[in-house]
Amino acid sequence: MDIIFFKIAIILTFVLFFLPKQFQYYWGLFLHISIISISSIWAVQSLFSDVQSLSFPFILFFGEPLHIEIDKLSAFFLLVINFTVLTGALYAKGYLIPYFNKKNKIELALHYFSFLWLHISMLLVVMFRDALAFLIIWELMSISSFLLVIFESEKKETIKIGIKYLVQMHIGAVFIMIAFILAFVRSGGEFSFDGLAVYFESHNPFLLFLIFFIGFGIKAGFIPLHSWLPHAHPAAPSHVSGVMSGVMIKMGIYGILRVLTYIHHDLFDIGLFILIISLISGVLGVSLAIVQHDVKKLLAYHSIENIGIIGIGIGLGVIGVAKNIPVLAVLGFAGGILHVLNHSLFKSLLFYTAGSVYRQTHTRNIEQLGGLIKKMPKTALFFLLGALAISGLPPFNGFISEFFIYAGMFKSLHSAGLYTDIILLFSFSGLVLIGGLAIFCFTKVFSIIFLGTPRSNKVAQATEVEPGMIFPNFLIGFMIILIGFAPMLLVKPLASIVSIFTIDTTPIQQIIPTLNGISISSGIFIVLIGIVWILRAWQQKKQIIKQGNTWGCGYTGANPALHQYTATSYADNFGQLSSHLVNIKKEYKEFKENEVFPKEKSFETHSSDIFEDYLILTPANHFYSRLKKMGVLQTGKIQHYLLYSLLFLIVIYLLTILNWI
Amino acid sequence: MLFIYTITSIVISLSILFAKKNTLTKVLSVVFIIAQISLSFIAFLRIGEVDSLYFKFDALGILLGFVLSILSVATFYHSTLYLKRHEFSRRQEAIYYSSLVMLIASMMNAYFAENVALLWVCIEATTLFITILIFHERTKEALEATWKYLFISSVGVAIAFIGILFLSMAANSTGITNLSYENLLSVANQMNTNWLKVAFILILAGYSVKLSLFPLYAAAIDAKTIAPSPINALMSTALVNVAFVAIFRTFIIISQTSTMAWAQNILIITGVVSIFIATIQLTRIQRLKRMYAFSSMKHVGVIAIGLAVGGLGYYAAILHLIFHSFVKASIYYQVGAIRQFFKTGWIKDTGNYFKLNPVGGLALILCEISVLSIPPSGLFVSEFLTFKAIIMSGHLYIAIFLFLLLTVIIYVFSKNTYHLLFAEAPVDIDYDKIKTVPYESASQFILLFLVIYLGISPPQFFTDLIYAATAILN
Amino acid sequence: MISFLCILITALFFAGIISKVKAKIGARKMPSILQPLYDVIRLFKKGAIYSPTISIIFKMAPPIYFASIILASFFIPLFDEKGVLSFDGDFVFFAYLLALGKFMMIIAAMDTGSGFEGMGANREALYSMLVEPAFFIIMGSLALFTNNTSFQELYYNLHLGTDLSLIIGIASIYILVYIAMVENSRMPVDDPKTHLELTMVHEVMILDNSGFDLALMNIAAWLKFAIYGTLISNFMIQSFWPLYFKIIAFLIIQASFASLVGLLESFRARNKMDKNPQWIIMLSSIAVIIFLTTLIITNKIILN
Amino acid sequence: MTYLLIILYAITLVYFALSERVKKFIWILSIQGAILFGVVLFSLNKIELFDFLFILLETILVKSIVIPWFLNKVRKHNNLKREHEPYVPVFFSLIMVVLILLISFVLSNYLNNSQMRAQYFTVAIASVLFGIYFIITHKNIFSHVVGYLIIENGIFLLTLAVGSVNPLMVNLAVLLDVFMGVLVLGIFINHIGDTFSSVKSEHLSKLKDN
Repeated sequence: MDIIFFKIAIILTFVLFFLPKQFQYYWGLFLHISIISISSIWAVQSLFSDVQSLSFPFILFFGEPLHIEIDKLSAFFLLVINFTVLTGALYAKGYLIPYFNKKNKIELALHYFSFLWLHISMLLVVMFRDALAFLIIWELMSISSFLLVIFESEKKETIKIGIKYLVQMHIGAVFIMIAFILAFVRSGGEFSFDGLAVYFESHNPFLLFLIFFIGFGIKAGFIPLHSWLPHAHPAAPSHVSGVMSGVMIKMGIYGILRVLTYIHHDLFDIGLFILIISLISGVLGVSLAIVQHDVKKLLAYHSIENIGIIGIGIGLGVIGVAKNIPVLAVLGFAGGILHVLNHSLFKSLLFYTAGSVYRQTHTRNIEQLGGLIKKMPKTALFFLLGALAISGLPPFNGFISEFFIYAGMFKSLHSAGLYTDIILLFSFSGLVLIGGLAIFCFTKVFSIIFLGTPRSNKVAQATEVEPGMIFPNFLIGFMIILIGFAPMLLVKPLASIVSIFTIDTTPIQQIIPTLNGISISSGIFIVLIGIVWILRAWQQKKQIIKQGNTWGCGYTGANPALHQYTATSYADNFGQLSSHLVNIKKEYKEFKENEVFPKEKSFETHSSDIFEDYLILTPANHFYSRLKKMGVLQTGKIQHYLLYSLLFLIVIYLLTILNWI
Repeated sequence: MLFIYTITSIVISLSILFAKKNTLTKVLSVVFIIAQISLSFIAFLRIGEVDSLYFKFDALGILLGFVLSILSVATFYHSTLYLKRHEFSRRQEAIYYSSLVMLIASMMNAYFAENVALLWVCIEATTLFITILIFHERTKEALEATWKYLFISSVGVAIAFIGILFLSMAANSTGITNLSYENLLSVANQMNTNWLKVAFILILAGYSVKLSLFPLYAAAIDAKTIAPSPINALMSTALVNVAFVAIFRTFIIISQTSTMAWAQNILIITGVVSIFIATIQLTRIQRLKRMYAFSSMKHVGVIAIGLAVGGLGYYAAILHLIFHSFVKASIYYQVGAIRQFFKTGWIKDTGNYFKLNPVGGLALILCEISVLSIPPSGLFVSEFLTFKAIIMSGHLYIAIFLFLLLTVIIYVFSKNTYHLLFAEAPVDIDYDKIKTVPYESASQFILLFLVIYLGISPPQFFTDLIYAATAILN
Repeated sequence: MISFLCILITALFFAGIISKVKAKIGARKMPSILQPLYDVIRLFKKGAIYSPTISIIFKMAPPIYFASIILASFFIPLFDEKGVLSFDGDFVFFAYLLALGKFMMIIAAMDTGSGFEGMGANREALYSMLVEPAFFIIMGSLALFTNNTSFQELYYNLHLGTDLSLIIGIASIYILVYIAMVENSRMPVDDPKTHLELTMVHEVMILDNSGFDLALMNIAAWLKFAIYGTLISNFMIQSFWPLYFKIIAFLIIQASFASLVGLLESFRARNKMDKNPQWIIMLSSIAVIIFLTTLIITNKIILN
Repeated sequence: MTYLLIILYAITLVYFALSERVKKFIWILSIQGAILFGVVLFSLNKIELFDFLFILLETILVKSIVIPWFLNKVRKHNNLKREHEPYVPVFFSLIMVVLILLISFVLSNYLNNSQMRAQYFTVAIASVLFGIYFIITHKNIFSHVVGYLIIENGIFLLTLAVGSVNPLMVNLAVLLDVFMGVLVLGIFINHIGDTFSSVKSEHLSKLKDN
């Protein structure tokens, strides 16, 4: 029954193009909410019932009815998608106000339309099993997100980035397609995900999984497949980047998980592969994030890092299954999957707040910001919340998922074999390192944007955004804190999801007391803070509170902004450590000896992504220029045109004579 | 039936040629369109019957006939727009319409022609009329384009004629004098394979000029750069289909013999080479229409490969042919609207089309997505099936090579299309001269949604027709 | 509960002992052992000065930092007395809690908008980030050794019987000492007694704190020392000893730890700033050796 | 008798390769027309009279009189004297002609069959190939037309070689002839001559990718 409404909602999206500007947003929101409510009902039904999966026919597809199937995994992703898209849609209203007059009716309609279709296609991606339908909807997702990315089409750069994005997405889709076809040809199962099972039973899964991994990994942004991500996220409007980084890249994770559900042997090397790639992505992602000056680019690199964390969880889970260590399997998968949810929460929160900053100051370069907490207190606090959460600090949700993974690793250390132990050693040291670097990065970005004194006059006219743009942050913040304080709520659903990958899910019951311990400790923590704060207030009430300038070594001449720390200088000592990874280029002139009255000097640093440079750009450009050199056939001379045919005939003649064809 | 149709169309075209009033021209065109559509319906109802001696209503013909009818409606509409935008003398307009009618009529004949020689004659006729239409704008460039096209296609047709000679020779050796496909098919396996090989290769090479397939693709590309956009729309769709019919029918004959494998290899070679050449040329194109011309070349290459690998490929090839017709036609209609904003066809002189003409821009985006065979376009489905067939037939490396090329094509297309859509507009647009209305783009939306619909859930009769067309092959 | 009290008590005298030892070695007149305590009490009586550039963050930070340290000390067991709070993997929580405190400290320092404090803050951030792995690897090896994941259980089941396991104990103590030094930004990494802001790490961060906030900071610093001291002492105290003996041992160990810090501070010179990172990473590599040793003990690597 | 004609035809091809003057092209074309007339006269007398006469007339009128005359008119109109330096030197073209004749011999052996008359076939193929070669090696579109007409004659000969049993083919070949002769020559050469004031194909290569 409700499927009818779902279909109707999908059809009604086309109405957008005929509506006048001012109604379009509300129409879009209405459709979003109706789709969300319908699909969430399905998800909840599937997730909290003990049936394996819901399944009902959706449309006629090549004569046969195309079923949509919602098992636990799909249900989980449905909920994540819906929540993030809801907040995104709410946030969009405020964010798009400045564009309302710049853009004409059709452009706006196209934007809302694409946003709706991004939502719909993501939902269907996790619900389709038929391979062809999956590919189609997968590409639809790429197209709609592409149209969203190029929203600010006035900028030449945006279009360039959009095209880069489109091409890379297409390459990913091609890999997935090849994988499906190969599985189909080699095994002759049905042409769908379920058909993969037939292949994997009889063949060594690694090769096919590798192809799938590349295909989905491009979407997910694993290093070195990530090079679209740091460009597309900054280019897109913030509600879009929030949704893209929050959930769209998770579709890659979904794909990988979905494929994993059909593999039941030779899992170890697959797990190891995922783990290694994920560790690299995590560490390099965050290292590259530290040296960025563009806040949204920085956040984009953090998405890569978090994808890495998710991957670590999944990889460990797979290894656990392979080595038959239930605790590692269960907690690994649980941690990874939970981190999908968590990352979608705090990453979208960070993007929304960063977007608000951008809307008020018209710059994404953090070197020009500073002291915004006085202008935009609410935004600042929500950004801080997001920063704490993404750094995996208690008592917020990021900590919980990382804790799952840690717990899995430490609990299984003793029972695991030698090689697994060494793998675990690297994993948890890597995870710790990632956490530390994340803290380093977010202390930097938060304090440079919001604290200290303004670094340019862009900050001066900034004001707090309207409540409409704050409200979604409240929703997300609530979720973040809820998960942080009451993680045990998630145990049951997580267990049911994990049961898809590993049969024995008892270990997750062991962790419940631990989670209770965490919540209690968090509670105590808050209480302690409260007590100390009250004491402090009580003490200061009796004392005189004076104001005095910041201590500047006694030098009080110039304004503090001058000798204030910048993002570059903050990142510098890390940059020195990892200069080869992030290759920072500095541009400046030395002072000469004879320079008595030095002229104005400037100092610039640029960092570039070595993977993008050497793995993607250089070969691509080389290939393209080669092709271009070859394109001289269209000379415009009749003689040449005829010559081709003559040569063709002669060549064929010879080949035939020589029996080569 | 076709005899009557042909006579009517000749009469109509002549009377348009000498008509004094525009209204009469309009009325006559409407009459012709009605005749056209009714013919395709009659053909559908009388499927499989032989008609006026040399013709036969077979599935492929019917499908392409329907495509042509749909396109001819749109083409007439856009021709009126095109002629409105430029000031031409009444005489020129009359010539335009009458030769358009004759072009459509001769193509329709070609679809149903059941005799090798007759088909050849029809194709020769299309050359004549399309030449007149290409020359319509009477500029230096038009003259050049026309000359090249005429000359090359005459040579091509001549080569094809030699091929037909060999075919007839092969037939004669089995005692057949009437060159109807029926007969040829019946004696196919007795024919001398060497003769068949030569015949096939020559027919392929000859008709490739119409199919805009390697080797004789080049002249058509230059012609499409100049021809009026509605004519482009027919030239790179219906005319391609004509040549496809010719080659397909020959291929069917071959398929009954031991030469099959050889012919398939030839087709694969031509297909891959065509796609490769299209790609390398696309990296250099600077005019909008050339880009689309080369993209047709790429699509025809895919079709050829689909035909070559067989199995699922046959179905995919015909599906691809039909979808490509709709998509490419709608693109050229849109190009007609674009041309009035920008003085020249050079991409660098265009820009910001999406702001200048939002609805058209939307249509163009949809066109671009569809022609790049990205979902939801039906072309994705057909291309996907083709690749499936390629890989199933064991040519994985060809598939990968093609994927590489297609990626490049996507890059080039996006680069140029989005330059046209979003780059800052050239200064010299005189807005008062532009008469564009949103519902001009309606035809494109209809065609493209038709492609999407047929791609996602094709109706029964449609698939049945395609299967019927390819039935003899497997 | 006992453990918490012990930590609290020892913490009060820690700074005193350190400075006493240093003064002794420096042949200076030694202040009372309670001198730091007096300072703090005086601070509690004082008002505060705030820069106009600062925001709520600066005021929030010290309480949160203090609370995080207190809570951290709740997890620390003392021999078989478990801590106030204890659950599986609580050392992860412990570590991240300290990190949270540090996070707040750093952004508070940045909040003042002073170049020096920024410098200190970012050094602090880098060093504490680099030192984290060492701690986790040690805990990992203990978990591998004892098949437990909470402080309490770890120490309870830690029987350093064989000579190999003794190596583990010693090495762990060595590393924990240095981790404590880094965490409190003491000698080889940072010289608290320096007078040049450019070379400070921790001291410069709290330049603008005054009154109550500063007091909290100082107490937190002592607590941190005491916590690590407790962790160290747990390696030495054997569970079969009688309780009074344990407590005495504990106090002795804490005192000796404090005096050890004093000794280090007076004899060792501060590292060059840009040498600090690799020095800290050295700790992690030693920790890895411990891990491997543990693998040998648990017969996962068979050496013969 | 027919052998003699065939050999004569082959020799005309050699002359084409040899000559550089446009006037000479026209002459040779008309000679070819005459030869074809002879060939038809001697070989094609089995078919019924009407067709026979029609073809005879076509050859003698169209091939050897009308088209050459027309070409000549065009030549005067654009006062063409000599083919400006062709792409390849003459003696190379001569070698090519010989090669082409050899190839066509090989081909006719490869495809030998009782149905066809090998001697016609060889020369016909040679003529077609040479026509294409001729077009490729000349810059002047006037010469392109000549080359095309050579192909035409070759095809006509080919029809005689293979299609003797069904005159339909021959008639089609004739139709091709007339169509091309009238349309191409009649309309375009004049147009182009007027528009570009020369018939060098360099003027006709604006449409290209560069």
